[in-house]
Amino acid sequence: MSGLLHAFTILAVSAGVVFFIAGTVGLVRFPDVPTRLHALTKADNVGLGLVVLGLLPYTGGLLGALKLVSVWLLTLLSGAIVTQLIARAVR
Amino acid sequence: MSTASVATTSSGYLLVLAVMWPVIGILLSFVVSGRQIERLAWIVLPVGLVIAGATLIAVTQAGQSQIYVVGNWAPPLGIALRADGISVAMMMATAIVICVTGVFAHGEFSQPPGGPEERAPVVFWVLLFAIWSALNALVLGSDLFNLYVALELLTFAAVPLVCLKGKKETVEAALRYMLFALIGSVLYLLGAAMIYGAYGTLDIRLLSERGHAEPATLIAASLMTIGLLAKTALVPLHLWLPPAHAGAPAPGSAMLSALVVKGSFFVIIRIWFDAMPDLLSFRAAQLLGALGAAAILLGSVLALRQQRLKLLIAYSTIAQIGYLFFVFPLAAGLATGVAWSGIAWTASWLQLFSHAFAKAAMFMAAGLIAEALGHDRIAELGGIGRKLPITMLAFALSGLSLVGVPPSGGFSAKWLLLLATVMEGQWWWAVVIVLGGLLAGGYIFMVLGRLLASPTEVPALQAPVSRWRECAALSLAICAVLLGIWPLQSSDFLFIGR
Amino acid sequence: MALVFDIGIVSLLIAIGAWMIMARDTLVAVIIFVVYGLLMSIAWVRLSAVDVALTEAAIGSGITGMLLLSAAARLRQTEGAGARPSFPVCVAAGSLCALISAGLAGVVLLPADVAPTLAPLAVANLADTGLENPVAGVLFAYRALDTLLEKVVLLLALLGVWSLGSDRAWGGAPALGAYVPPNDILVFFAQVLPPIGIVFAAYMTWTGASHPGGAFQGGTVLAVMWLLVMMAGVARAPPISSTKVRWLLVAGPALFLAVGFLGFVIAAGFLAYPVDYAKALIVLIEIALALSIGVTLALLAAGPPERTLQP
Amino acid sequence: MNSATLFGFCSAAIVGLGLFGLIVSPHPLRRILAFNLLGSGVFLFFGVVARRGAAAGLGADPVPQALVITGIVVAFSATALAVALVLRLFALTDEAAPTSEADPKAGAEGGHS
Repeated sequence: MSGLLHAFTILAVSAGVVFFIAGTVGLVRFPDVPTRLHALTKADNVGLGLVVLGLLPYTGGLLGALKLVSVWLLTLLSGAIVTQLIARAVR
Repeated sequence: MSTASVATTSSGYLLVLAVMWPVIGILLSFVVSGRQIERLAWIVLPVGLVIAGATLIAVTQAGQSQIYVVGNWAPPLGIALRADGISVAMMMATAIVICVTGVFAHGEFSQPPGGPEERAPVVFWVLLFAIWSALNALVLGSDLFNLYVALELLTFAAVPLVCLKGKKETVEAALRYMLFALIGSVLYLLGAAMIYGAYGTLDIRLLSERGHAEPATLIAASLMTIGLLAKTALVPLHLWLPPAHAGAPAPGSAMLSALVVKGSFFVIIRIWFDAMPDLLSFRAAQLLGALGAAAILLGSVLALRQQRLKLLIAYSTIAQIGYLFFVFPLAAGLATGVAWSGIAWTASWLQLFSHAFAKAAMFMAAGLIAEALGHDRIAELGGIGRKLPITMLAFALSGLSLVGVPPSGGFSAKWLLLLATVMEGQWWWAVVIVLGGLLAGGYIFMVLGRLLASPTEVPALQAPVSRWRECAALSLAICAVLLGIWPLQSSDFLFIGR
Repeated sequence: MALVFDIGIVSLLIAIGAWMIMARDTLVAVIIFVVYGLLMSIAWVRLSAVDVALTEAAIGSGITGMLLLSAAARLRQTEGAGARPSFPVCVAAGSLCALISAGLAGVVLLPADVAPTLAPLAVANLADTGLENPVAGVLFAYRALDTLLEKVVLLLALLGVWSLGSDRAWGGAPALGAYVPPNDILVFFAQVLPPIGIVFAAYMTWTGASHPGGAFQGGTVLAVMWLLVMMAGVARAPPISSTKVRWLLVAGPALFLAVGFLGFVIAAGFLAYPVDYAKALIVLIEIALALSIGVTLALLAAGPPERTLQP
Repeated sequence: MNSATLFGFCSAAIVGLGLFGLIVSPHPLRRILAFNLLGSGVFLFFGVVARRGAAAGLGADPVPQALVITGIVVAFSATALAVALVLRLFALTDEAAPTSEADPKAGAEGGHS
């Protein structure tokens, strides 16, 4: 059981890291601010989601799991707002 | 850690009042509307003056420092306020200049009756309270970080004052001032961090009891000093001062030149004479003295070349600040008990106070002249002295004090400084002092000559000048002259608490 | 392993800092600054200073970022103003700064045998304040005078910002968010996030007595929420002559000062608290301060009044 | 080397970078940014001092931490005031400049601000 969980965690977190790397590559390689924002937010939101998912088995309880998920949700929300503000500033 | 050596003294509560009383004024100003702020000032100013006077009396009678341990948390954990001789003298001078400035500003910064609340009056009175509170906090603070907060309070009060008129040049001057002041604060803060890292305390009295031979301490003290020099506008960090002090409205210029630059100078004194008295090496003292000498010469020469009166006075401030820094080479022996250091010590404070009064009076006089004529071009001032005799008298008296003509505070200060150079055997400063006096004579008499001239047509006054405001300027000039009766010797009063 | 992590953060911080200074576009530099601030919060966690990490994230990167971002957007046209100094000047400045860095690094390597600390003293006296978070103890008890004066600094900065409006606009409102269309996506966010934010701010302020957090952090979260609402045009920025706003601005510092003076009567002196009520009083002050800080910071970022009042 | 020393070096480097930015940046807004960088370097130095003072069961000395919190708030107010000054300065420059002749850029700038 625990072996399976370990494998799940490793898989999910690694997948998350891949998304992060993809987002970062996009940030560096894309030509202008809107496309960069696009690459970064999409990839990082999924990446963080996968990392959170991978860590869920280790939170040791419902409350901890809820905290982790709310971290992800808040990041989504604040990321979206910050992106909006930056995009507006650039326009 | 239970060396409970500090305890609140019987009159200590006065120190809290001195700092917090103007703060009450600030807070109330936000909630009372427009016209009432000036009325509020008529309560804040006299009561503040009484608090300063009471503190002066308390310290003089006790013959020792008055202390207030805030919240009863003794240093190093807590913060203490401490009033010694120089702090109460400074408090008193501040109170006088601020109160007279308040009288002078009446009319210029009054809300018009009936109309909506106006910008400049609200801002001016709050800034005046803030400058007062900040200066009291600076002279009473005995904790390096508490002094940092007070310095920031002073900066945030001084910068908006510069651009109160809202013209483009003044905003530019304010921005430049702000950047200099901010770099100064950051360097000061860095030094404070190093000191805490080395000694685990920021309390000045505790620091003076712990050894300071380490290079880290010297670096820290140097960083703090450079930061404070930027705020004091000592050459070569003076570039921000002339446009800022010349651009502010007259009562603002008076406070900036007379008081604000002295606040950061006071902290430099605290660092080298109180916190780390054994750190002031001969070389460091000579370097500070040399910068002061450069400031005297450069400031005076530049003042001579100015076309506009307010700029001339601002450059004169740069020069007069220079004299203050002779305290480092000449009074360096204070810590080790060299007898004649006391003369230089007294002279420097006398210079500080007489310059404060004289410069405030001079900026007020210049402001009245500019208001009356609609400009302050020196070349076109011919004969205005006949129209505004009281203003001219204020300008002349304060000018004499700046030049150092007896009897005036400026004369006593410079005379004592010369005496100290002779006793110390550091004659090179004497040359600069004499030269600085001659140059000051040059620019003051250049202006006085114009004021007294009798041209074929006397310029017409653009606006009436209130007699009351002229008298305010004159009263400060008289204060500067009256300081001349200070006995020409080392003053015990300025040594209370050290 | 931890050291490797730290080396990573430190190199990233330095690299990003250098990038920020070198970036050609001011707007890009500001965005880099926001990222830098977030990384800096991680550095603070690594230094076991969680209170500072929260402050840095909220103020250092959050609200400062918002302020600088809108300023950079408004100043896009002036991008070319002033030229970089010539290459020799840059080299000279660079060498000077490198020298200063080297000197500082030298100071870092020169620690005392036993690093001095006030931690034991701060912890030993904490019981008298009723608090459990020693940082809150320093801020609201041991060094309460600094905190009180700093509140005055904040108010003064706000007055300074207000004073930069035109004479005509005095008493009017900042122009923030005046031109946002009603069905903009930002409007949606500005309706969804604030309730969560307010709960979060209240929790931060409340928990500050015993855990990392407190009036500064809670107040900043409040400020950011309000700014968001104003920027989205959901609620207009209030006129600066509004009595309600003025009272909110001074409520915190005034209560702090009042309790301070009350100390003369009911405790050992100015800014001292009676032992039995210390915690209650401090929490009360923190709540009032959080409100005032929130309003002050938001209005500081909103800028001087630009719209005159409609009659 | 421990991590406190490492962050100490980091603060030294950041202070240098911030000072450099303050000297060479042409645009006032960039100077304000550089000032913030410089400030954060100084705060980090406080953090190192705090970390080294870890004792009594605390991971870091609380006193420097509190000083930094105060410092960060003051630095923000300074930034806000400086930014307001910069915006005002450029607004006044714009007001003074475009009236001289009817160039098309003037209208665009006016519309933006």
